[in-house]
Amino acid sequence: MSEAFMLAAMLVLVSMAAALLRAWRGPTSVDRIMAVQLVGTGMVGVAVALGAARNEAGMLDAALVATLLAAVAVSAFVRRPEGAATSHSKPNSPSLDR
Amino acid sequence: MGPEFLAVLQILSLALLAAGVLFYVAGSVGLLRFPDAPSRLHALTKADNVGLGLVSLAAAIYWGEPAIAAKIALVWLFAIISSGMTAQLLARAAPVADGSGSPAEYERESGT
Amino acid sequence: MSAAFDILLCLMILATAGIALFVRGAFAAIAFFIAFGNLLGLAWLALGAVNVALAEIAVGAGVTGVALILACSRLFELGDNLADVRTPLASRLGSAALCLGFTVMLAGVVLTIPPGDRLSKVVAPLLPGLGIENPVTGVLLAFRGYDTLLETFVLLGALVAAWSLTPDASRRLPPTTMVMTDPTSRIVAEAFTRLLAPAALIIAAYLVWVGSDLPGGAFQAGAVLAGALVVATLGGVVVLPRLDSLAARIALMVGPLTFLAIGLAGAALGGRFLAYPDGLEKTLIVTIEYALAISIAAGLALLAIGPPQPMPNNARADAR
Amino acid sequence: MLVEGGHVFAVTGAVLAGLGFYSFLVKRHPIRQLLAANVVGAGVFLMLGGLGRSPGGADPFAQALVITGIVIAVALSALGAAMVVRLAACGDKDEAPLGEKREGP
Repeated sequence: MSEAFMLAAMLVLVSMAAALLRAWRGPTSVDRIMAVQLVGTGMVGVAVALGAARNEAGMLDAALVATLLAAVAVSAFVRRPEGAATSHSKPNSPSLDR
Repeated sequence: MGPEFLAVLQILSLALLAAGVLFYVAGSVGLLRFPDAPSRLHALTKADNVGLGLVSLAAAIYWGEPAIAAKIALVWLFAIISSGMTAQLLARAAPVADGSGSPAEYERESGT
Repeated sequence: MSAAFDILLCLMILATAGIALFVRGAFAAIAFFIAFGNLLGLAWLALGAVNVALAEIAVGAGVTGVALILACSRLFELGDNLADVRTPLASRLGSAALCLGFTVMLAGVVLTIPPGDRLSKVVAPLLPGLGIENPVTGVLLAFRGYDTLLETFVLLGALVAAWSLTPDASRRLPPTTMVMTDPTSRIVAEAFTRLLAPAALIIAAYLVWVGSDLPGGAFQAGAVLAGALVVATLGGVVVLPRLDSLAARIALMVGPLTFLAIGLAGAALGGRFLAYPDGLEKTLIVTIEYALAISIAAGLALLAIGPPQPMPNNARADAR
Repeated sequence: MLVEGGHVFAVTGAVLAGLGFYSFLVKRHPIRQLLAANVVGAGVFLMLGGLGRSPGGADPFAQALVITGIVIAVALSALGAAMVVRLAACGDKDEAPLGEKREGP
């Protein structure tokens, strides 16, 4: 049974790797931050599965903290469009997405 | 609790785990294959949280302790709440980053 | 199965680190760095070090990520395109050879060391007298009390140094420039903060409390609180205090000062700095941890948000 | 045997340190150098953690050291980020690093 949870954790890891492919390809920074978000959710799933496989309830605390802080990076990120939308309107303006 | 009941619980837990992993994979495939940011966001927030919920449920059944089940429920609850927030924020940020208009214009177009 | 998991995890860690370091766009690099932090947290879980995993997830991925994203967006607003200058081929080859040699040497040395926690055999007999079941908390606050005390001062010192970078003109401004600009996003963030803040408070108190017996502790709790504070600030719910605010200074100092006071009291009573009197160890350590959590939360949040900035938009508006 | 003892993580840490150093030498933008320094730090922590692993769990000494290290790393990264921003704010106007007498573009 614990092997099954270990296998599940590995499969979720593989799906996280697929999400990282999206973070690599972009094309926009929103896509990248979404992929990071998916890695975060995947990490919580892996932590829960790993905790079950090893019978360690302490790992649930890590999962709890991870879900609590999942939104922090996103809220820092969405503050950005102000600068992107107003201060540089030239077509070849510097962009964070390059 | 008889041994049959425990066996049923175990099978249930395994089935939930498999379904959860399937949803995770579906979420990743959606993120990779969908054409634009809003539809990718939809794959991310829906499929992934269902996947987490199913994996969590499987783990809670496997552990079989109420206190741990409560903590796992809390994990899922927070995951849903924060993904609800991030989905809204990212959906509003997406058109801006695409260069296809400001959030206000996007709102008018989609009629929300 | 466990070994396969470890290897897969390590490969993913190396891949994300490689991309974070060498991808062209600066924002993509930061996105991968945050993912790298999350995977590192998993690695610590796989190593059985839940304490470190908590710290890495909360501090490493959360707070560092925010600081870097905000720094990037400020640089962008200042007109820095974040592009990288290519170094000449010769120096790149030289660096590659140097680093390859370094890596091979390091890996070789690492492989000759047999793993195992020989130190914990030394520590274990000493711990029962402390009343603290979590060996990491015991080590942090009992055996390495000096280190932990100095570390809290390092955090404080970093904050003072960051504040000293504030231009004189904006020294008296509260750092309000960081609020989200889109009004609807702000409403969403506000609503979320009202749910997050109480939860973060409870989780932080729980982490400190459980830290004496199970994984958790002041740093992890402080980082959780700091994360909630950052979201609240960005959503405009909490206005960060001015640099000369008394409340901020009290919050920043309460932890180190409590630690110092208890340490000095130990010197007065027990004859040695940071010696906890018999029977009171657990009470004192938990007191120190709660006070430290408050200071760490305030320090990390202020560091992540950064010192008040003269925004280029404001500067332009003033000039016109 | 190699895998059981956490050597995988220790070797990963060594490679991370090497990668980070290379990036630090090659990349010129200060934000990228901050990232590189963080990756080197993470590699060192991972070496400590990997070598401290045993069947009963991880070495509490190594864990305590790494937690201290993580907190100091984040403090210095945030300070570094603040310094980079300040440098950029001063750099593109040819002015003294005091923001008071700044003029519009």
